[in-house]
Amino acid sequence: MAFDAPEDLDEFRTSVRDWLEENCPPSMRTPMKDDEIVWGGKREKFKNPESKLWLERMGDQGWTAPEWPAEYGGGGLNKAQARVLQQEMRRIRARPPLFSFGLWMFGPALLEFGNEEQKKRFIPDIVKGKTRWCQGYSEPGAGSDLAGLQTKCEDKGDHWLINGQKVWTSYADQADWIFCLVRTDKTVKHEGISFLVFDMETEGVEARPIKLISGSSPFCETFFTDVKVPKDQLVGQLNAGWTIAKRLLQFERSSISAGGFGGTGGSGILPPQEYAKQHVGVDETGRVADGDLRARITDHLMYAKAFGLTVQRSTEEAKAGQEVGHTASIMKYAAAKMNQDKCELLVEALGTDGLGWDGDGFAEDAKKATRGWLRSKGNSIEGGTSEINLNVVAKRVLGLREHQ
Amino acid sequence: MAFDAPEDLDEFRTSVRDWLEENCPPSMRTPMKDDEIVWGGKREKFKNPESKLWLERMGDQGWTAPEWPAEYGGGGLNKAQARVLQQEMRRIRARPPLFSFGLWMFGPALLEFGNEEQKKRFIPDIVKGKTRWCQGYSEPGAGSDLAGLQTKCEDKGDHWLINGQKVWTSYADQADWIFCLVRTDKTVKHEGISFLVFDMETEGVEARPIKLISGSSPFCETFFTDVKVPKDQLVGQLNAGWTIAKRLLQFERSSISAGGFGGTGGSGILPPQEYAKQHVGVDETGRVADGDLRARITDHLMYAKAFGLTVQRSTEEAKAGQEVGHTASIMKYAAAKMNQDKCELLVEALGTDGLGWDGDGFAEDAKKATRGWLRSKGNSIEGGTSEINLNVVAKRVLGLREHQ
Amino acid sequence: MSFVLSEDQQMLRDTAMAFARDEMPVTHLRELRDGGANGVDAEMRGKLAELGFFGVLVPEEHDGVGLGMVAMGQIMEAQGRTIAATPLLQTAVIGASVLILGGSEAQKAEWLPKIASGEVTVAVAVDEGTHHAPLNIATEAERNGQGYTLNGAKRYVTDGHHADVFIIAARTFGEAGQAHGISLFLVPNDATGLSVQALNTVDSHGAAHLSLDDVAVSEDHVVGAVDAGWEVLEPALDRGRIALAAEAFGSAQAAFDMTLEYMQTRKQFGQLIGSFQSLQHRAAKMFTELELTRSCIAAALSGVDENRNDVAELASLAKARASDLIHLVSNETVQFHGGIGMTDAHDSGLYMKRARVQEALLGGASYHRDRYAKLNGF
Amino acid sequence: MSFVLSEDQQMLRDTAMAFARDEMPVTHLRELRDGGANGVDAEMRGKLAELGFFGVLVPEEHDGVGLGMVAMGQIMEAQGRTIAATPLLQTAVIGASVLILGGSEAQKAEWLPKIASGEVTVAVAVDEGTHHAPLNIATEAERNGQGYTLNGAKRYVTDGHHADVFIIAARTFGEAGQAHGISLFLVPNDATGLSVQALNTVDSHGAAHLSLDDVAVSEDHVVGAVDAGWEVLEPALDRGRIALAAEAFGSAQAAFDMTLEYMQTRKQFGQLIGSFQSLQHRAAKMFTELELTRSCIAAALSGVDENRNDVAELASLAKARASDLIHLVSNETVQFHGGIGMTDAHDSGLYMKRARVQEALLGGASYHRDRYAKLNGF
Repeated sequence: MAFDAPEDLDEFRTSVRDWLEENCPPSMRTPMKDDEIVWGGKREKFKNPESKLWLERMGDQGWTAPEWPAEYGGGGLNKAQARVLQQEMRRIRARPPLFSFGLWMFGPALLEFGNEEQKKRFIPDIVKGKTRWCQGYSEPGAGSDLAGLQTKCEDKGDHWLINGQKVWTSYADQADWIFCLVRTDKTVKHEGISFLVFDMETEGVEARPIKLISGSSPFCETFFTDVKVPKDQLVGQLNAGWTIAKRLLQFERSSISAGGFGGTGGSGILPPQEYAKQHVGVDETGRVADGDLRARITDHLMYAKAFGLTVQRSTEEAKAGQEVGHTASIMKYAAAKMNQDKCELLVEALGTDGLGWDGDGFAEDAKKATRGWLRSKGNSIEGGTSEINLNVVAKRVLGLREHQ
Repeated sequence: MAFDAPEDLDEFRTSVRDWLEENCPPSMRTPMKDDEIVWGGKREKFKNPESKLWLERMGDQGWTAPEWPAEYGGGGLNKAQARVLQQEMRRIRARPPLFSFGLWMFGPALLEFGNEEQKKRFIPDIVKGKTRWCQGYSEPGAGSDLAGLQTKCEDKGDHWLINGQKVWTSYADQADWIFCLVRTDKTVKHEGISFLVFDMETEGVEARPIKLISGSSPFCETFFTDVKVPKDQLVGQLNAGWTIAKRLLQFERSSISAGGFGGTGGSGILPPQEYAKQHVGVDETGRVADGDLRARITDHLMYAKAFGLTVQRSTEEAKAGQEVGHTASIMKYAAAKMNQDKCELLVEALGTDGLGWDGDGFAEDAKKATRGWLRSKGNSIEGGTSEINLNVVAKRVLGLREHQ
Repeated sequence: MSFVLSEDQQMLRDTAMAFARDEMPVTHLRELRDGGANGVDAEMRGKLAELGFFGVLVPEEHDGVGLGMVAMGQIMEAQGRTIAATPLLQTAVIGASVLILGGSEAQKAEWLPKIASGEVTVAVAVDEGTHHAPLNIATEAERNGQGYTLNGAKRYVTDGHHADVFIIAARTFGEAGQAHGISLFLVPNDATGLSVQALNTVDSHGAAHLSLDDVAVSEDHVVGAVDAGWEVLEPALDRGRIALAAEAFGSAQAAFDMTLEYMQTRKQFGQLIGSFQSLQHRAAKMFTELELTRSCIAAALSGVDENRNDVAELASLAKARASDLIHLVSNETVQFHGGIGMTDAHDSGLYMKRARVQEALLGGASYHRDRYAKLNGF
Repeated sequence: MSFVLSEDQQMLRDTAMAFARDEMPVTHLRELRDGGANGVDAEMRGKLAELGFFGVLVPEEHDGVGLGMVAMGQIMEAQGRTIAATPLLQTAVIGASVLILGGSEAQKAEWLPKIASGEVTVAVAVDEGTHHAPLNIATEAERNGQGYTLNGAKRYVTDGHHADVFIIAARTFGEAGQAHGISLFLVPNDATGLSVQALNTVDSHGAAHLSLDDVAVSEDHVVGAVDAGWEVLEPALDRGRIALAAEAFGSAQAAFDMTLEYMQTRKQFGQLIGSFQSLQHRAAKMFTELELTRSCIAAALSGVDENRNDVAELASLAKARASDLIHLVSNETVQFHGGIGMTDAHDSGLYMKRARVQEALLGGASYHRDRYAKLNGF
C-alpha cells in the first residue's frame, strides 16, 4: 500500500527493476528449457543451480505469489504493482521461478476457504516452493460426473480414515502433499463431499504413473488404503467440499481454454501444408497435388484463423466492457477440435512417416507429430469432455432446457 | 386354388397370357406417362380413354388386387399365381391399371381389422377403382409423435362428432373417402386412438392443398368442423386404432425406403459429375478442375454405390433365410442422406444455373434439379424423421436404453 | 483489427437493424415475390437512399458519408437477417468500390453522387460461366476510332434486371484466365446492342443474363487503366465478398434464432424438442460456427478500412466460412422445423433458397478455400 | 456378386474368428510389443500355416487350398478384429497374387508351395515415398549380361523386417509415373547389396526401409514380362487393398462392439452413457457406416473370385470406405471411453494406432477417391 498513485508506481517500478537487476541470475534471463522447469518440493533437483538461487530470492520477496497477503509470506502487492512486476520481469525475459499447483490452484482456494491456522501452516511453503502439491479429484467411476466420486472418508474420532482411488492425479508420484475430494456422506451427492489435505508419505498412499497411448505421462493412479489423516486437515466445513471443488475447476478450465493444451506436438513440427508439399508434392501451379487433402488442410487453417480472431475479439470486447460469456463458453470445445484436426492432418500429410513410434528410420519431427496426435485425443476429454461442453453451451448460453 | 402344381401354373400362365393379349389395349403397353396415371374415384378424368377400359377389365377380374379374396371382388390368386400375373404383365410391359392408397394401405388393413359388413361395403370399390381414399394421420402438433394426435371424436349416441385438423393428407382434395385416426380418449395416449372412415363430402370437411418450398404438392391440410360420422364407420374396436395405425405405418415406411422418394428430380437430370465437368471444367488429365468438389462428388458416389450394394446384400440374405432386420433399419436414414447429398451436389455443380425458379434463362433439367433439391429436404422428415430413425436404430438394433 | 464498433457504427447498426425489422421483414419479400416484382422495389430503394445507405462507402467530397466497410457490413448483416432484396451489394459496395478505386476524377464526380443519392443503381458484370471465375473473361472489347466495341455475354448478373448502368469487365488483351488485359467499361442499360434477359431466381431476388452485340463505348467510359482493370476489379470484388459474407452471416443468425425459438416452444412426445440432447448438441455446434464466423467477418470488414495488406486472404476466409455457415444453418433450420419447414408458408425455405445464392455468388466455399490456399503458398 | 457365404467359406470364417479370439487376442499383440518382437512371431506363423491360411489363394496344384478371395477376406476380417500382426497380407495375398498372376510355371512351382506351407514369407516392395503411389517407381533395374542390377530404395515395407524374399518393383524403362517400364524382381533377403532397416511402428506391427545397392538379380527372377510388371502388380495390389479393407472392417467392428458394450455398462450422472441421445445417434451413424461398408467389402471380395471387370473400382470403393470407417470408429472409440480410452492399458488406443496404418497402406481414402473418380471418367 506504500505505492499506489501513478508517481508511486513509477517509484515502485524503479525499485523492482533495481532488485531484478541485482537478483535475477544471468541464466534465468534465457528462454526456459523443458528440463530446467522448477516444480519445487522435497524431490526438486535444481538441474541448474541458478534456478535454486532465483527461487529462493523470489520466494523470500513473496514474489512467486505477488498478490498474496504478506502475512502468509506472499508479496502483498496490489493489482497495479503486480502488473508492474510482471512487466519488469518480462522486460528482462526473466523465467518464472516456480511452476506449482499450489500457486495456481490450491493456494487461492485455501486463502478463500481455509482457516487461519491452515493458511499459516501451508501458504508460506507454497510461496517458497518448499511443498509440491497435487490434486486428487477424478476417480475411475467419476470422470465427467466428478460429483459421483466414491473415495470413502470416515470419521474415526481422532482422525479421518480414507479408502479409495483417484486417477489423473498429475505428478502425484512427485508431490509432497495432496488436496483431495472425498465422500463423507453417501446418502446425498454434491452435499456429501469434503475437501481434505494430507501428506503423500502417509502410510497407505501409493501413486503409480499412468502410461498413455502417447507414451509416458505426468498422470498417476493414486490408491488410498486405510490412510489416517489428522482431523485439522479438513478445509472448509464437513460436506461442503463441492463449493471449493467448483471454484478450483474454474481455475483449471480457464487455464486449459487459454491454450494450455497437451498434444500440440511442440517445437520443430511444421504446419500440415508444409508436410503436404514435401510428402505429397505439388502440381505445376504450386498446389498440393492431392486436392482433397489440400481442401481439408485449408478448411482447418481457416478454422484456426477464425479461432485466433475470436480470441482477439473476445479480448477486445472484454476491454470494451461487453459481455463475453458467450464466446468464452465455446472456446474449449473449439480449441479441442482445432488441435485434433491439425494433428490428424499432420499425420495424414506425413504418410508412412507419420506412423513411426521410436528408433531410427523416422525423423524426429515426424515422431513428435505422431506422439502429439495421440496426445491430442485427450483434448476433448480432459478438463470437461466436449460432450459436456456442448451440454453447457446448450443449457447456459442457448437457454435450452432438460426434459421435464 | 385351381392352379397350384407347377404344371397347373403353366396352364394358368397360358390363360393369363391369352387374356392379356386380348384385353390389354395397345397404349397400355407403352411406358406410363405422368399425366395418364389413374388414381380412380369420382373425379378421375381418364385422359387416355384406353386407361378407363384397362381399369374396368382388370377390375372385373379382380386383378388390380390379385391376392385379395374373390368374395370381396379381389383376384383370389395365391402367391405363385400372383407372381405369374405380374411376370406376364411385365412381359408385355403392361401399365399398372390403378394407383391407389386403397389398394396399398387401407384395403390390406381393412381385410385384417374390418368387420364383414365393412369389407363387403368398401373393398369391391377399391378393387374397381371407384373410390379414391386418402389417409388422415399427421396433425400440426403430432408429427414425429404421431400418437400425440388431438383430432377430437365424440360419441353422440347415434353418430361420432369429429373436430380437428390433419396435415400431409396426400391428395385429400381429390379423394372420395378418408381413413383417419382420431382421439376418443384424452386420458390415455396410444390407447385413446380410434380408426374411422368417412366420406370427404360430409359437411364440415375441407381440404386445402399445401404449397411446398419446391412448389405445388399433393399434400393438403384437412379441417374437420362438426363432422358427423355414422357409428358403423369405426374400424376395429373403440380406442384400438393405434394397432391398425402401426401396421399401416409399416406399409408406408417400407415403400419409402424401397426408394419411392420425392426429390430425386426425375428424368433428364444428369449425375453430378457430368454437371461438374460441364460447368466447372476439367484439367488436362480429365479431372474435374475443382478438387474439393470432385472429392465430395466421389464420396457421394461411393455412398450411393454402397447403398445399392447393401440393398442387394439384404435381398440375398433374406433369400438365404438370414436375419435382415439390422440392415433394413438403417436404409431409410441412409436413403435420405444419399438423396439429399446428391441433390446438394447437383445444385452446387450447376453453379448459378442451379439457382433458377422458372421462366427462360435456365435449362429445363437445371430447373428440375433445383426443384428436386428443395423437395429432397423432405426425405429426412416424411415417414419418420432421420432423428427418429436413429433413435430406433439405437434402441431396437443396438439395444441402447433410455434414461432410467 | 478492430472488433468493437465505434459509436457511429453502432448507431448505424441499430438503424439498419430496426429498418430491416420494421420496413423489410420477410413478409415484404413474400409480397414482392407474389406480386411478380422479381425483387425490385423502387419505394424501398428511395427509403434506403434517404437513410444514406447507398453512400456509406462514398467519400464526403462526392456527397457520401464515407463511413467505410465496417459500417457497410452492419447494413448488409441487417438486410441478411430478413433476406431482403436491395441493390446495395452491387451498387453501394461493388459498383461504388470500382469507381472509388479506379474511376477518374470526372467519373467519380459524375457517378458517385448519383450512387450515394440512390439515383442510379449499378451492376458490375463479371462472370460468363456458371461458377465464379473472374479471370475467365472472354467478352471482347475491340479498339476502334471513337472508343471500344464490346461483344460477349454475362451470366446471372445480380441486379442486372434493374440496373441503370453496368460496369462490364471485358478483354482488351490476352486470353481468358489472364489478369492482364482485362478492362472495365461503364455501359448504360439502354446502350444499343445490349440486351438484358431478366431471370426468375430461386431466392426471388432476380438477376439477368446480358448479351453484348457490338455495343459501342466511348473512351471516357473506361474505368481504370486499359488492360489493368484487374487491379481495380479484384479489390472491389473482395469488398463485395466481405459484404456478402456479412449478409449471409445475418441470414444465418436470423435462421438460427428462429430455430432456437422453435426448439423452445415445439413439443413432441410431451417434451420440448429443444430438450433432446442430439438437437442440443447440433444447436451448440451451430452456435460455435456462428461465433467463429462472426469474428472473421468483423476482421475482414475492419481490414478493408485499415487498408491492410491481407484483405484478399481475409475476404476469402470470411466468404468461405460464411458460405459453409449459411449452408449448415439453413439446412438444419428446415430439418429442425420438420414438416412445417417444408411448407412455402414458413420462412425456413426462403432462407435456404437465399442461402444457396449467397453461397454461389462471388465464389463459394470451394473457390475461396482454393484461393486461400494459393495465397498461403500451397 | 455374392453376399452370402458358401458352407466352406462359413466354416473357414468360424475357424478364423475362433483362432483370432483364442490364440491371437489383443493381449497377444501387447506381449509381442512389450517383448520387443516388433510384430514377429514364428510360432504363430506356424499355427497359421497349419490351418492352411497361407494357401487360401494358392491353387491346389501348388499345394494350396484354392478357396479364393471371399475365403481370404474372412481370415483378414478375423485378424482385424484383434488387430493381430501376421504376414498374411503380404505373403498370402499380395505376394501369392503376384506369383499366381505373373509367375512362370517354374516360379509358381518353386514358390507357391513354400508360400502355402508357410515356409517362406514374402514382402512386395513398391512405394518409395511416404504416400502410396505405385506408378512412382524410380528404383532402377539395369540390364547386364547375367540379368539385372537393382539400385534404389523402398520405404515402409510392411513385413519387410522379417520377409524371406522380396518382390521388388523396379524400372527397366521410362520414368516415374509411367506404367510401362515397371518390372518385378524376386530378391532373397540375403542378397548382396540389399539392406533392411527394421522400423518400430506406431501399431507395433513393424515394417522396414529397404535400400538396394547394386543388387544382382538373374533373369529367371523376373516375375511377369519385362516392362509389363504393372499388369501383374496392379491386380495384385487390388487384392491386397481389398484384403486390407476387410481387415480394417474387422477392426472397426471390434472397436464398435467394445464401445457399444461400454455404453451399456458405464454410468455417469446416474445414467448409462449409452442412454444419452447424442451418443446414441453417433453410435447409430457408425452402425450405418459399418453396414454400408460391409456390403462394399463383400462385393469386392466376390468380384475378384468372379473375375469381374470392375475389380479396380470395387477395390477403391472398399479401401476408401473402410479407411474412412476405421478412422471414424477408432476416434469415437477413444472419445466414448473418455479418460480410460487415453491409457495404454486400454485397447482403444491400440485400435486407433493400427487404424492409421490400415488407412495409409496401399492408398488412403483420398488416394482411392481420386482413383475411383478417374475410373468413372471425371
